[in-house]
Amino acid sequence: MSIGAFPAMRLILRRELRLYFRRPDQLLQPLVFFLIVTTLFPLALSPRLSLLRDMAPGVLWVAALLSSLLSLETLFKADAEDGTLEQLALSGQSLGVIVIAKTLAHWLVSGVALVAMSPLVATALAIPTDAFPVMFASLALGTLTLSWLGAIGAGLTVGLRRGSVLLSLIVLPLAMPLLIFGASATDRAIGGESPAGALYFLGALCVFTTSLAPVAAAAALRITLE
Amino acid sequence: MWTWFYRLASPPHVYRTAAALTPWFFAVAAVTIGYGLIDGLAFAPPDYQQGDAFRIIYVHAPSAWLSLFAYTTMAFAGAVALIWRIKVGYAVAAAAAPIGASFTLVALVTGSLWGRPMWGTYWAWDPRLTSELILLFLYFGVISLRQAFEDPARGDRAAALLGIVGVINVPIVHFSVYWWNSLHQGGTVMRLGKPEMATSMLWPLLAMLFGFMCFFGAVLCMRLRGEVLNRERQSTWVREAVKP
Amino acid sequence: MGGYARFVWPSIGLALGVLIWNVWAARRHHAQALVRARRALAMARSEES
Amino acid sequence: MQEATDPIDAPRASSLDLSADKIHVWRGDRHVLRGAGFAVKAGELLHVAGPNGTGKTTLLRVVCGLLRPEQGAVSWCGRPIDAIRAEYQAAMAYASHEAALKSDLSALENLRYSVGLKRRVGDHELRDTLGRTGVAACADLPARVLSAGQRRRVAMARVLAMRAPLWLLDEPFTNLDSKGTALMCRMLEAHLDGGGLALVVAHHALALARPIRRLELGE
Repeated sequence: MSIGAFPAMRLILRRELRLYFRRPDQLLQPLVFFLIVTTLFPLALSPRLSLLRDMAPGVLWVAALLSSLLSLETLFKADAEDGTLEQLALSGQSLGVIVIAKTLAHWLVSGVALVAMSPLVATALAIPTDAFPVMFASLALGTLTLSWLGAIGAGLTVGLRRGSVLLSLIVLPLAMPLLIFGASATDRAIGGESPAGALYFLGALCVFTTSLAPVAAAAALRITLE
Repeated sequence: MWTWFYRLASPPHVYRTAAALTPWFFAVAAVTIGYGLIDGLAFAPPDYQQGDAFRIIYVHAPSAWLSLFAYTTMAFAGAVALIWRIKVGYAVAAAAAPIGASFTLVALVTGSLWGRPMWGTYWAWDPRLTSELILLFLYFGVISLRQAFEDPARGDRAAALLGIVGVINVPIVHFSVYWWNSLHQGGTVMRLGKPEMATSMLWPLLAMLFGFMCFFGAVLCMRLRGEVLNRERQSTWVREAVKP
Repeated sequence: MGGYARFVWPSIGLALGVLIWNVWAARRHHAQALVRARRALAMARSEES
Repeated sequence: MQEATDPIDAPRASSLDLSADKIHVWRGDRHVLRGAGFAVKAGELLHVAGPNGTGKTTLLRVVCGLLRPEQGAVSWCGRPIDAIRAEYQAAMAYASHEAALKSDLSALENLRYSVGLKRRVGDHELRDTLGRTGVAACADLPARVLSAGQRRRVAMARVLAMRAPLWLLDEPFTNLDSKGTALMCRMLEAHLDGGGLALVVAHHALALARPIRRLELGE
């Protein structure tokens, strides 16, 4: 009679997507933030194209990390505040299922939007179009990994009043390998070298977090829901 | 079958044992650190490449080692506490965090002081120093997370979980930082420390390592007593123990 | 110290300083915990009486 | 108004029972629950009463398994709830003191996404249930625009639609007018008549036409 894990996941996914699209501002704000941060760098450093091209992958990745982190804060917090997280937790489905569905929904919305937005920023930063496919792939893998890491952080800070700074403090050190491989994949693609090594590592990190982070995030929620 | 273990880990037993162990740890630490410092600074020959600057290793390496050791201790104690519900584990984890963080800081500053004569700059994004820096950030995360909770029991569990996640992450960070560094620097940076060492240089270093470990044991015991007291304030044995 | 004294001695000094700080902080930590436990005991007694 | 009892999806039996034994919960230095315990059988209601701050909500959170007590255990049909988590949660409907609705979703969607995780349920049936708690007209309105009383009725509909034998209700009468209170009481009666169990946290007396067991906290 009860619902299996996959139908439950589908149901939560639909709920999340519907909620995101009812609140488009919530969806757009991190993207605008992404744009603004990338605008800051040329203004602060120099508009010289050669210099921009050198820094572009780093700027792109730092901005992507920060903007993605911005939207992760509400991953569980919004549901915890109106009491629906308790309802989800007591729905008979395991917390792992709930975490997976919610995190995937977050990535589908924020990660994919970020990837879609990246050509705009990349052009402004003088990244050649040849490097776009690698940039898309690295950003897609990287934002998914970051969503998983962020789910752990969001689970740990969900009940705290000033959780946003703490969330960054917790998640950013964990995300540093991501930044290294992501930026260097893009960098190598720009330089015409093979980005395969960095992309493989990104993929490995993604698989690794996908398999372990739901367990950790579910444990975190169990602790903070009390 | 586990009862003996739980009795061993019972707060009053831990409180008393920690008190009994502290002076021993301190005594051994004082002797070994004293020997290591004197031998290392005064009698060990200068390095043929780095001259006397290499002597910083006698405080740098033990601190760096201790920073990792304390983090592992913290994560392990947290895992034991989370999995087997042995509350003393949280106290050990809470006691280890500030000690580990302080030695991470020492490793960073001494590494940078060593870097100045070797690299001509205080900070060269050496891979070891960079991962040490990230380790410091991880410590900050764990310490602030524990303090952010109003209910100490929840703070303990959240910090324990973050410690476990962090300890899985440390090797990944370490590896990726090396990979990143070899990409950018092509191995031109002279790494701190060297695999081969004359025995006259090695003995004091080993003594310092051992001494720092014992010192960690001593300070951990002292802090552990405080943490246990804080957690067991309402229990009868504490009331008996603290009766003025 | 072969010209490196201004790097070696601060390093040693810092390490020793942190060692001492650790002892001092641990002692203070324990002392504060004792004070708090005594306060809790006193409160419990005043409630009983 | 139609008041047919809902079929309860569970091994229909008088063997259903919920018990808690010597529950101790600490919050920091505060000993919130000091050995609270009870036993409820099929067809029985336990009214958890007591002044503010005596741990009524805490007890309910322990019973529904959100909060793990320092000591003591809660058992469902003789087995500790930690061991049969999924089964227990499927047999339980919990209503917290807030209505727990997503304000951006309509009442119907709210029900669809929470009841739907417990059992397969169609929109038609959910609309019916909303009708039985008197909020059929609100089904397609976002919960944001509903009044506090309407939100409470939607939450009542959610409890009904879950068809669970065990109801755990935290202050279910808050924000309800006299009609709503009466409706809630009739729902409880029907639930108990059908062999259900209920734990109700409320700080005033319950007006049910049957003997009620009371657990007074904070004494």
